Amino acid sequence: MRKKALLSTLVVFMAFTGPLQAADTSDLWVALDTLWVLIAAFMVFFMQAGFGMVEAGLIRSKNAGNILMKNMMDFCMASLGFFICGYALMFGGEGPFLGSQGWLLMNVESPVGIPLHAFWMFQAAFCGAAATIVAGGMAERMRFVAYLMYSFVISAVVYPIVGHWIWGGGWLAGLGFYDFAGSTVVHAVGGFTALVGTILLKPRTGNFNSDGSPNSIGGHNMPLVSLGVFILWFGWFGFNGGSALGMGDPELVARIVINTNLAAGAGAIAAMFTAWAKFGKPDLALSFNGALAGLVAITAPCAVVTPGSAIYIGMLGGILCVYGVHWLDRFGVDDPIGAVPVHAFNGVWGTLAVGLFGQSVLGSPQNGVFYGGGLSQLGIQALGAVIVAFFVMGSMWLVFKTIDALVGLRVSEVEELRGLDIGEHGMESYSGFQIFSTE
Amino acid sequence: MRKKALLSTLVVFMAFTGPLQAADTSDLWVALDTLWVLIAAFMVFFMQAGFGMVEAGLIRSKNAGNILMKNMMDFCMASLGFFICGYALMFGGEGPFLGSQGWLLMNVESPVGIPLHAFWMFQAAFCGAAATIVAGGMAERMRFVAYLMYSFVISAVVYPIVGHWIWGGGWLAGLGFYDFAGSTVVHAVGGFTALVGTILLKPRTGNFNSDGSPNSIGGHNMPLVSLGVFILWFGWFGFNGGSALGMGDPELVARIVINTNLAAGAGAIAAMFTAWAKFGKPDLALSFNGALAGLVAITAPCAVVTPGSAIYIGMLGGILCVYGVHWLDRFGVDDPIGAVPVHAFNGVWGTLAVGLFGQSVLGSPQNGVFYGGGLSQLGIQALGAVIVAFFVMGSMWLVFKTIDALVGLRVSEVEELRGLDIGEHGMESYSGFQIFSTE
Amino acid sequence: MRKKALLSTLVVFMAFTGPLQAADTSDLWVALDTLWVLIAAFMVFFMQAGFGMVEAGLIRSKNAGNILMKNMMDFCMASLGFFICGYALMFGGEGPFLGSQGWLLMNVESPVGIPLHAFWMFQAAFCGAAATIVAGGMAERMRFVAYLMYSFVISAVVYPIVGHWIWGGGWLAGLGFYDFAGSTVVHAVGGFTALVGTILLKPRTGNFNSDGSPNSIGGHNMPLVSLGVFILWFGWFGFNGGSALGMGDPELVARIVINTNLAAGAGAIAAMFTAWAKFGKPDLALSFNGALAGLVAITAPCAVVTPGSAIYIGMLGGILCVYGVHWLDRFGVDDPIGAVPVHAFNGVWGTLAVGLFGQSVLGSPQNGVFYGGGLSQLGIQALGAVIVAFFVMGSMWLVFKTIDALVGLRVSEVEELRGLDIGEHGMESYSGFQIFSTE
Amino acid sequence: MKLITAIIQPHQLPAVKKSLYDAQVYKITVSNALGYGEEEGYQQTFRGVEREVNLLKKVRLEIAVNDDFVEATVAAIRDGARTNNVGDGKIFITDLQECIRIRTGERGDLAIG
Amino acid sequence: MKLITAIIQPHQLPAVKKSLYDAQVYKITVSNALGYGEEEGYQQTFRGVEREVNLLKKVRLEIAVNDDFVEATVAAIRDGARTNNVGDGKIFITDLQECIRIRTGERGDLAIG
Amino acid sequence: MKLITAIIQPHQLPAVKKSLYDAQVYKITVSNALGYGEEEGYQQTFRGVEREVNLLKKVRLEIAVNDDFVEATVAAIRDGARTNNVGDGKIFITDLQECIRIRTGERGDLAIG
Ligand SMILES: Nc1ncnc2c1ncn2[C@@H]1O[C@H](COP(=O)(O)OP(=O)(O)O)[C@@H](O)[C@H]1O
Ligand SMILES: Nc1ncnc2c1ncn2[C@@H]1O[C@H](COP(=O)(O)OP(=O)(O)O)[C@@H](O)[C@H]1O
Ligand SMILES: Nc1ncnc2c1ncn2[C@@H]1O[C@H](COP(=O)(O)OP(=O)(O)O)[C@@H](O)[C@H]1O
Repeated sequence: MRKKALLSTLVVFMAFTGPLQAADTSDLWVALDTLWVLIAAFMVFFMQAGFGMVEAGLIRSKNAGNILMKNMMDFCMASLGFFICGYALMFGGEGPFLGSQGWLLMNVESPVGIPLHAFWMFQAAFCGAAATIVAGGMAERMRFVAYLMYSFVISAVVYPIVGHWIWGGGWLAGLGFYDFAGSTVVHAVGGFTALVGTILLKPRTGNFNSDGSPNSIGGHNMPLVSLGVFILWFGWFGFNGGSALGMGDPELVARIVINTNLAAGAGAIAAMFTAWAKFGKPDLALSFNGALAGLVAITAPCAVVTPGSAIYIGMLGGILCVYGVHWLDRFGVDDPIGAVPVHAFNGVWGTLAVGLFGQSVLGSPQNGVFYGGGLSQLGIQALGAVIVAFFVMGSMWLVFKTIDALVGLRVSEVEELRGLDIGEHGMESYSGFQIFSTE
Repeated sequence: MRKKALLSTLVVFMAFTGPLQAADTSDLWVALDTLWVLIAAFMVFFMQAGFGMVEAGLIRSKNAGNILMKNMMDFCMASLGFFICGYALMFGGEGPFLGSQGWLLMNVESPVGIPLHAFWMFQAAFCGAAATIVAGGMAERMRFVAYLMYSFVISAVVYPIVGHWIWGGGWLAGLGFYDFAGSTVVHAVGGFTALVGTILLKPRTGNFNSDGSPNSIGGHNMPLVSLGVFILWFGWFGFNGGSALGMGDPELVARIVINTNLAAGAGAIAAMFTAWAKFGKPDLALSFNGALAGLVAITAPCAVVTPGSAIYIGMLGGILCVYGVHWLDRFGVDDPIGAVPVHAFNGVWGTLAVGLFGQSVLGSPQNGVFYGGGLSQLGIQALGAVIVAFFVMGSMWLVFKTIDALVGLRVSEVEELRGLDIGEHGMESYSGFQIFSTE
Repeated sequence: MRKKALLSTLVVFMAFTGPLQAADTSDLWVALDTLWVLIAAFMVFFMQAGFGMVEAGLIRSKNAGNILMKNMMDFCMASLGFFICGYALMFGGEGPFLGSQGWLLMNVESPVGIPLHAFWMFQAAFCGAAATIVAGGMAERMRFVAYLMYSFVISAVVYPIVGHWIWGGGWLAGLGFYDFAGSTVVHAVGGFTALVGTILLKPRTGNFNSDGSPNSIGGHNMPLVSLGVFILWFGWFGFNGGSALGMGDPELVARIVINTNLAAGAGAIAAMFTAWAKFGKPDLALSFNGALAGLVAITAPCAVVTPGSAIYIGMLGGILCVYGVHWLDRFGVDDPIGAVPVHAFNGVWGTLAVGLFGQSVLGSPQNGVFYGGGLSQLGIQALGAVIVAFFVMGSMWLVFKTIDALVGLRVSEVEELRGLDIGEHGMESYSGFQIFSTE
Repeated sequence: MKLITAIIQPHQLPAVKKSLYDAQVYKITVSNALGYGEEEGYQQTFRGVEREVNLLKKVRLEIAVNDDFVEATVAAIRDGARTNNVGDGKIFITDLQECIRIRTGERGDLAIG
Repeated sequence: MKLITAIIQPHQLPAVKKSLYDAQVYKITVSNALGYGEEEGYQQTFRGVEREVNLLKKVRLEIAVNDDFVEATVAAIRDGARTNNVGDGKIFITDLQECIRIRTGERGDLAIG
Repeated sequence: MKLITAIIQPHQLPAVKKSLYDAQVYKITVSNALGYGEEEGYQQTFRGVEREVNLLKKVRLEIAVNDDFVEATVAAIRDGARTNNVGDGKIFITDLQECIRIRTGERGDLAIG
């Protein structure tokens, strides 16, 4: 309050002076922008709970505690990792590939109009999201200690590097690659890591029959999944809206928000009807994933498209997600919660969507294909997405291989049968509840 | 950030000039008001999760997934429906009965001091709330496809029409009918729809004994219910507080918030003691419903009553809720989660409370009965509530009858016995958990 | 909107005048500060759900409904109690021991730059937190009616008195005791109350073997625990950040937020490794508690330490928590969810941390030991913590004894075996789910 | 003495309890089970993958009775459980050699009731 | 060989396990059940509607033993399970004609232990 | 007729179902149980307190068969359930005196299938 009081008096005093006056309103802008970015950061942080609920709900109860623990600890790891070196690599200077100042957040200025610590918090929450996406894809069989190592590496090194290229003034930014809130930076990074991870880990025992046809291992708790999706959707308003890094342009933030909401709704509806048509029933897991798919898809273009376009982008995202789940099953890739279709495939789709629906009047570097901008922006977007995908898969393949050599990636089959909760943590998630496990 | 920087420079420049200066602070007001309304919209959106948890938790596990799916999809339907035509009907012009511009949000100006898209988001979240209230009242037996149809109609047509009358400059607004945040517009609309719906659907098999005495079908997951109530209570701060549509009057917003909180607390306590006295035990479901009842009751008058009055309003709401649940059982109406007592009965009660406790110094059109305003405001409130109730029940009766004719409202008895999760979605909400169902 | 419009015109008018101009920007500051404090209050309120989920998840299913009911009702009781007399005792004047005006919030001015009702809401949410901490420590055996009485007394009297000493201008404030957001005021009060309560209640039947060695009674629902921890962590950003009571100093708020986050992460990681080393497995419950421990520890010093220090404070908090749980088991104290180690022990630790890591340049009354400030601040912090601990334990011992005499603190053994849900509320939390209870 | 074990449809349990009560059979033990028989199961789809579910929820009753009660008990169970649809279930009767009431130590016919 | 089936109070299970252990009965199968007997149930209220709950939680033990172990086992169960309150439960003994150890294929007395 | 009760490892259930199907045993009742035997349990730690868990999850099968089916059924169960590890489980065979199909009232051999 001291500070506050001081300010008010300041105000009264300044009332008689021009320039300072201005200083006063710019103080207000800083305070207002900081408030919005911080609140957005809290909402993005809260998404961590959403990821945890979705992931735990879609797997079997015997592994629920393990994934919740991974989900909790990867955010903790990300907090430290992004504090120690992640931030420096991502935002510590304009080098094309890496930043290099601001280790431990020391000797570095905020690159934007809000305090460094507020900016860090917002970015750290993003980093945590990228890390936790992977837990689901590698669920029900990955060793806990291996996961801890992975989560530190991705949040301290891999994610920041990609982030630097696109948001830290790196080479992709230089090319005019546009990813407003992270379809590529966050979701493609997480999604493709999940892809290479789940391939390296091999499918869960019993997830595919000898003839290669998939077995459905049902999620053990759909209310958790539904709750998680709502938490994620809620958090996404901060994820996208907060990426405006301020309230300087209310129209912009409002447009981002409506686009985010419409894409999510359209994604869920499209996924539901696609699943309904394909499999005969409106599937919960797929419809819920559809909402997330729409959200991932709108993340890159949310600022530079019209609500109408947002609906198309979301719809296609939802459909893509259903087919994606199906393709992976077909190819014998076991992604228990659909991390790859939702985050990898739609991360790419959202990135490309900028090149299709983006409008320069709304802030896109160039008009998209459908607005007479021709293919140039689309090309840049495709280039960026592809290179990031390969960089991530390559580097993470290396990381996972190393971890495998050091401590082993996968739990023993006995442990897998009995469940990772017992094997890794010596406890049950529902001790006292009787659980009928026929898998 | 570009925009932001631009602003700051603007500031410095304007410092030497009067009028522009003013422009600058009014920009700040717009930004601040937009921020608050958007955050409030996120909180109202999040209430959707609260409704889902409460509804799922209070019914049987075999139908939990189905209601969570309905709850998710009705918001998606509402998002599209309210975008396509709902908004236009509600806010597209001053006609007494209907608005008529702004289809797809095109060619329409924001009616308030914040961007159109922000205003839409806030209103759309309200629309979704009205739609989802009904899911609970018709739970455990309504066909999913029928629910999808219903949810589109209510959010695209019925809700917007009532909304127009009261908030869109329609005839009730003209009469001086006062509903600050939607006791009537949102809750009575949802609640009375649930009433006519549950009557048309008939009770769940086994919910009443041959002698007409009620059977208690226990909720399968009380932690979800408790979580849901907290989420709703949390969201309600945005629901009521955000209805100020800005922070222009901090005193007003603060009063709304304290009233909202006290009414909820008083409602829960009153419901608990009423149930305790009536049935011998402090019942969880009723006490939790009591909190919601208090919240619904304070929604209309929250801005224009004192905290003291808020406590009375909430208390009566809580008591009314307990008796309401009891009456419905008595009359053989099967409302599995208490949607009618909470939203319909208390929606009316809250609307009337404006005519009893409202104070013109606080912004009420006239003083209420207890403040020497006589019966006139109360009369207007009663008139509005009654007409809305009849309009809603009539129109929704028609809608449900039509849907019934088209696809059928109710699932088969076999499906009901086995559960809608299996019947409608071919899955179980707790696959792997063993559930002992003796009903 | 009326008010809002009025303001804008005001603006235009004032544009030509100096002093009023100032008034105008100070209006903006008030509005902005109020917005932040209100949002923070909502987040702190939401922590109530977090406490509920953590407490319910860590105990047995047969008592889950009972604790959720306690958790819900204690906030309702706190709302009324803090409205009726709590606020007056805490903030109603500068007396050394008690405030004495503002009963029912009447005839009292807001002590800060935001509306009284907004300030009350924020403080009331804190009061509720202090009250609900205790539910967990006394879980699975305390009578519901006794709990209701207790919760009214603590929130109407005991908490406000301590609060007055430290935040209401009482004698501890006078000594220069510094507790920014409530390590002592909220957490130590709740934690030590839980300690004396659980000692008076005696352990749960079967929690200790005849030889005094502890039995582990497993938590019945770990997903709830994980969700609860995330909700608490989320809410804590408001808890600590909102204690700045405004956005007047964005740097300050940003620093608080990053410190809060880093301490939580460090706490969880430290607790995990400690448990891993001590017990051979990374224990979920302890790691999650570790995050909470870090949050409690950083609550007092969050504003006046560097992020680096926050990490140390959080780490030590996490370690202290693991040992604390162990010590209590050793001494035969049965604290089912770890309320004492998390809130009491770490409340004290956080309070002392101000005297170790605090920096006057950041706003601490004096530099801490590690910044050349010597022992004086540490001494004051220790004195305050000790006196508060004894005052709380003494007064609450009296309160519990009285309640015990009046209605009895503990349920009958039969009721305990069958579960409090059935005994106290005549229901089951998971009616329909089959539960295997071998305790 | 005989031990009667019956597998019935869960939703018939209330009816069976009632008819047993009318037949003066007051003591039963109930547990839940999954049944696999003629009754056809249903398609389950999870994330687009289909699974034939044919283990259907059933309720299992155990009733120890004196020989002269056997037929009455069987009849009562059938009355309560029969819906004339495939899946109604089965009744199994095995010989019960001894029955002991834990509380009193009584044995045989005395302990049954 | 005999198959001993006992219905006991859930909270007595630890005690029964111990007394069986002391009686050198090391192998048991446990399942849960709901019991309906003399022991009176309790009132349940949900949203103000009352329901008499008389299906009480029980634990069900199955123990296959050689004939010479029967009495010892029964005694051990009674020791562990008895609280002298209505609801303590019952012990049922049926004749076990054959017992096969899946792992080895051993039969009869060999397979029991 | 015989009543065959088998205790198997949960994760072997699908295999057992298959081998029973191949042996033309189409009707079974499944329930879950906790088993206590030679198979050693595992350490559980909750908040730093250790507990030896030796009640392991098992699945319990009940199959009523005609005498001439007994051996085939036993063999099928063993085929499906055997992993040659301690904990594979047991098969118990008791005499089934009567079997009644609730739906039709058929008795004996007719009712089994
Ligand atoms: N031979 C058997 N052994 C064990 N359980 C059986 C047997 N026959 C039937 N059951 C149980 O009875 C239930 C109903 O049997 P089913 O064949 O589906 O209908 P119905 O008894 O009317 O012919 C099955 O789900 C199974 O649980
Ligand atoms: N004849 C019976 N058949 C099946 N189960 C029985 C029978 N008699 C008792 N039980 C089981 O034993 C439990 C305890 O029996 P109860 O009559 O309540 O107490 P007690 O055995 O002390 O008389 C019952 O809940 C029921 O599960
Ligand atoms: N004598 C018995 N009575 C009841 N159940 C038994 C008996 N022996 C074994 N079981 C059941 O069979 C399961 C496996 O037995 P166990 O001794 O662990 O392995 P194995 O049968 O391979 O020797 C046990 O967990 C228990 O459920």
